[in-house]
Amino acid sequence: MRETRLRSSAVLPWIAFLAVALAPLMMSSGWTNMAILTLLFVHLCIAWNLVGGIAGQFCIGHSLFLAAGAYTSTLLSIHLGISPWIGMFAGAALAAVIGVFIAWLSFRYELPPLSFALVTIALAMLGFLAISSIDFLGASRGLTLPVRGTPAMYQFRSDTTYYVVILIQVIIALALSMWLYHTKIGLYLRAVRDNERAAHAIGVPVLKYKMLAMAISAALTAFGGTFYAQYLQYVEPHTFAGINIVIQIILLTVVGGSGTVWGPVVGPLLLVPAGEWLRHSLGGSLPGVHLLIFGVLLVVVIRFAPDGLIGAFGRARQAWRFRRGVAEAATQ
Amino acid sequence: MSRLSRLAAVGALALVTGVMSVAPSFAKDIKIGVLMPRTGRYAETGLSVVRGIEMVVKNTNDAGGIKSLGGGKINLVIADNGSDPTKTSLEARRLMSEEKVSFILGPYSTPEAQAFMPVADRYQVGGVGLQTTLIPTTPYFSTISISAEGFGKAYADAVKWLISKGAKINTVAITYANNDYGQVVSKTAAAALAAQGIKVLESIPVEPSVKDMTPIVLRVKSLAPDAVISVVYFQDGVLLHKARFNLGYTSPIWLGGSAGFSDDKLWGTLGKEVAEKTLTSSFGLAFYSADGKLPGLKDALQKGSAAYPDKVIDQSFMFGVQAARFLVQALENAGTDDPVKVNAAFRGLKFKAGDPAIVLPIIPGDVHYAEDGTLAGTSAIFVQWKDGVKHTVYPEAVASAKPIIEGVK
Amino acid sequence: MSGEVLLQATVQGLQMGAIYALIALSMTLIFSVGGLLNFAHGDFMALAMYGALALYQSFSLDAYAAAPLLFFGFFLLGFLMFRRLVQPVLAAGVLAGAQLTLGLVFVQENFLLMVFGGDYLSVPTVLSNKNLVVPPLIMPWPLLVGSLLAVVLAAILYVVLMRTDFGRQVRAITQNSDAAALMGIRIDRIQAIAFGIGIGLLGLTGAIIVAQFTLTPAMGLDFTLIALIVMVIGGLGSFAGSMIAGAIIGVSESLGSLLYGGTVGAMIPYAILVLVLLFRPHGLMGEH
Amino acid sequence: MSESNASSSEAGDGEILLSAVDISVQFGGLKAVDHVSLDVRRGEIVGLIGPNGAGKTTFFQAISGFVRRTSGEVRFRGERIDGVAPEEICRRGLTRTFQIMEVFPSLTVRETLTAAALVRLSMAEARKVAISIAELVRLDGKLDLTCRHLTLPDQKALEIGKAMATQPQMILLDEVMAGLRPAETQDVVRMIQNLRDRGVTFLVVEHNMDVIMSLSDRIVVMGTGRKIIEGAPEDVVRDPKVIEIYLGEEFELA
Repeated sequence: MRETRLRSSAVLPWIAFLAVALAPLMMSSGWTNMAILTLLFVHLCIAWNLVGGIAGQFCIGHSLFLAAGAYTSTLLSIHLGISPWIGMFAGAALAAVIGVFIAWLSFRYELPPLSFALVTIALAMLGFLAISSIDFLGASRGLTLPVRGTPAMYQFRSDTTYYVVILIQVIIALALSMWLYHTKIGLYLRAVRDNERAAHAIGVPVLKYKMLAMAISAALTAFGGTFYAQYLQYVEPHTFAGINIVIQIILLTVVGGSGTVWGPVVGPLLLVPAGEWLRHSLGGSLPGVHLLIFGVLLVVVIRFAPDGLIGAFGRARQAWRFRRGVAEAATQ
Repeated sequence: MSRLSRLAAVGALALVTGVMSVAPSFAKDIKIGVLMPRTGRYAETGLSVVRGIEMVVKNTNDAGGIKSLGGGKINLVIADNGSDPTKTSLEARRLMSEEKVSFILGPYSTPEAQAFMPVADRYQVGGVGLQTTLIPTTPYFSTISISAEGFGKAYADAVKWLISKGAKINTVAITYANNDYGQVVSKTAAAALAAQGIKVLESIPVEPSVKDMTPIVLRVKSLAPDAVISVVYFQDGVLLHKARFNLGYTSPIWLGGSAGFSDDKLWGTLGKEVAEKTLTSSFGLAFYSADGKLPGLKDALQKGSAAYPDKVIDQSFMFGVQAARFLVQALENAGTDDPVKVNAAFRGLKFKAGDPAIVLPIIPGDVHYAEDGTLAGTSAIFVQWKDGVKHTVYPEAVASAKPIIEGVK
Repeated sequence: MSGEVLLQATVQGLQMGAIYALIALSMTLIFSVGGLLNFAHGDFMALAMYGALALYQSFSLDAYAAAPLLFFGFFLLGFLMFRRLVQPVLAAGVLAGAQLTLGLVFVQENFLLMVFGGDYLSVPTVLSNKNLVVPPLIMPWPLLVGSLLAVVLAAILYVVLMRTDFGRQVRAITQNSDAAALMGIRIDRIQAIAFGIGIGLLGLTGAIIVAQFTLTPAMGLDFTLIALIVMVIGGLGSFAGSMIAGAIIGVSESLGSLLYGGTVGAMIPYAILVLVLLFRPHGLMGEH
Repeated sequence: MSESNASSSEAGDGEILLSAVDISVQFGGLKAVDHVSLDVRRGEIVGLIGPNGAGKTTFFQAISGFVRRTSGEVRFRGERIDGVAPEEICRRGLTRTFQIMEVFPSLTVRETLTAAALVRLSMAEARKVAISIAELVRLDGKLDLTCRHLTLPDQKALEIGKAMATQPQMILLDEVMAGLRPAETQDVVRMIQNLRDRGVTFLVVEHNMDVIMSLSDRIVVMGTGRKIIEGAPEDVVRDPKVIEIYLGEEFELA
């Protein structure tokens, strides 16, 4: 009984997710683009959630990893003609190294709470300023990828193919995050998030696991960066190294429910299309009004469901079960 | 108060247009995308551009539409790119694949154009960049503005001209906004100046988000150059002039641009006191000046202030007008709404000097599109301010006033 | 590089530093009573600056005269906002609080964009474009007055926190809120007042420095980052530390720009922050 | 009660498991722990008592690696463990509980116990151990409840269970009885005795004299950072020095 319920509760979200995710394949191509953007954010949110949610370390430096993925694959492709399919692994490796280094720098000593956020924000700003001034990286103007038009070089004629690529990436990331969540790594990371002292006491090597979380999260983010760069066919510091995108990733995850498996999926899945819809319907009328509404929406969700939509949903379901339980008890 | 009522009006308008866009369109109408920033950094500029475009389209439609298409009307599909390259790419895809537009007016800035070009290339729908200072890498993208390289050269040319007017310039210092535009302009200018035998003492990068320009001006001052070139935007330009004023450092010949020296609102923002001390003796690089002698410009100014009596008719507005007038002519020439043909017609545009379609003073003579999609026959202009009004002083062919040069009578 | 130029840049940097320090102090106040890391800090100040602009446009009220008004207005705003918005979210943890303020950044920036547009705007005041010349130094009055007032306000805040009952209660909460509650301090009330004062100070700061800056809706984040940097470098909760850190950042930014160009100047504060966090994680004057 | 005392007197003859020699901890000018030495033999339950501020918890922290000691040496199973990270100490078989509840609020009971067991075991084994430990600490009915929803006694039980799940040879208990009602306290006491019978050694800091007297084989009394006396429970209670230091805080001896 319990086993079957567990299984259905693990499978149902997947079915729902795939239904939503696959729908654009049957729609016009305009939808495909929005779906690609949405899935890209799902991917990035899942990646950030590993460190920011599950491990509870408020990292604002993910723009560095995004940039590592985007720039490494792009530069390798432009200068050495290496396919981004290979370049993305180089980008991920670089990102992982940067991530581990940042984690090691920040977590060697017990710093005051939220210091990690500050270290990462400062490193992100330094990275942005550096990338914006280095000629080899295209400086502020960025780099445009040469049109090669072959799938072997990560370029496709149809947007649907890009869509399939990011969908596969998301499924891999989601499966990875689900698997991690319940294995030793996930359990240890959640223990660290909940209570670092107690985690020490039960033998969790806290520093090592924080570094591990950063490595995985950074590498995943870099894969997203590679996809994004190849999809747009150009890289540029504001998009790929600015902290704006990190703030977006954080807010989308938080609204969905950070620290949960499905939160970083639900947040962008609902809000990215909603944001785009707002922009389409209001963006042309008064500057900023759609973002204002969007911002108010975010604040309202954070205010009334600090644990995100997933948390609110869980509470609602518990309340419903409780009420049903009471009703059943009454009838007996 | 007026903001609120405007909000309500705009909201209502948005609703109405939203409903209208569902209605079936008539066969001969041409769908044209407008891809401009309406939010974000360049929002104000983008809105002004769109006003210019809307005015031309309305005039054209009122006057019987596109004649070669049997009087087909132009339908604008206006999209917001949030001043963001990524959104530009996504919106461009939407306009091309979903809205099936025949051509896109926009995007606005260089990074946006860079995101736009691969999309245009893939869907084979043309676009025209307004303030894009790059050289297009696809046949489906053209520009109206001068390239950053062109601006860099323009500064060097202006220095040469100043020397010919009797200015003593042996050394130059450059400050530039540390972004795509500033980097390219300063590099080209430095190279061109060096080729002219003028010593470039230093090129100083400045973050466009700088909060105080005093240290930069101090650095320039310590270099003691004969002339200074400052590639600045509006905000850093304002800070630059304030710092110059505060430090009393107004002696060298100062060239700069663009918005930070020639934006229509600059005088008012600086205030008379500062502006008189700094702007009157400076040479501001500009794309546009209302004192241009072109007949098309006078016409557009008149119609613009009639259509938008409570708005400033500025450079951005005129860029919108220019892009739209080019497009109208291209559609007439193409006689079809097929995107590939419309784009070819756009690239094939040719105008004689004085054609009423020409409104921008940077296009003084005959003009056509070069192979690379840049407008051949453009040249930057330099303005000087006097009592809050800009006067074109260079090139002399379009000048409306004599230059005032420090140290030259 | 002549000594004169270096001196000028140093003085300029010190003046900017005093302003940074004041912004960081209000951030410290907010952080220390509730543990809220306020990413919308600079945006509140931007809001105040636009408020000064609106008051000038509507009533020709000079920004310096509007300063007290903005202080009270923003105090109320902060007080109510704490009660209705911040406190319930903080109950879910400091992380949720920080995330809330990220959302507020969105709201405020776009509110300003909607109402005032994206143009750069400036607010004329009685002091605009006037300089105090003390050869060889030239000091713009708006910056000079802004920085002096910043020092005075910081001193007043210090006295209030050290010498008044309110201040003692705030410090008690900062050190140990459970113990403070046992001592009968009404924590939520004191927190709301302190939060109100923090935001109110931003209203005041915005008004007294508005003449020095050009306004744009997205200007807030830069000030937030500078305030964070100064707060952390100075050591959380240390007033003297914030003043010193403000001076360090202001001067290093100014000298960095002067000696190595604007990009290096912009990078210096972040580099200092990273170094301090790594080698003196509790700041220059932080207690631990 | 007397029954447990009888069994404990036999238990004290094993090897020395934990040996703290001359431990001092200094915070600024304050000497929180002042040259305290203590040996615990395998299978013993040693009680550590003393009035508030006596330095019990700091001593505790120093042994378990959470506070850096100023001087002295700690050996566990003959190996030095001072300066070793707490997670490594735990790996070697010495773990601790916390005075203020330190649960993982968002983890379930099952997850908490599994996480603790993982220090030595594979995931599959840890899951099994978690269930058996839950039975041991009587949380088997609440395996899938998140810890933040547990009652105080359940949290205390989990605190012990968590320590137990790491399969330690010795547990340092820091005031696990605080805030419990008498009946609940008895439950916890039985739990500890039960564990000792399985070979676990305990060092217990406790305020509740009733509990400590009945539980401990040996009692160490600390006052103002120093060790005052050490001995059998009944001897310690009668010692005038102990009565003296406790009188300061109007403590009633039961």
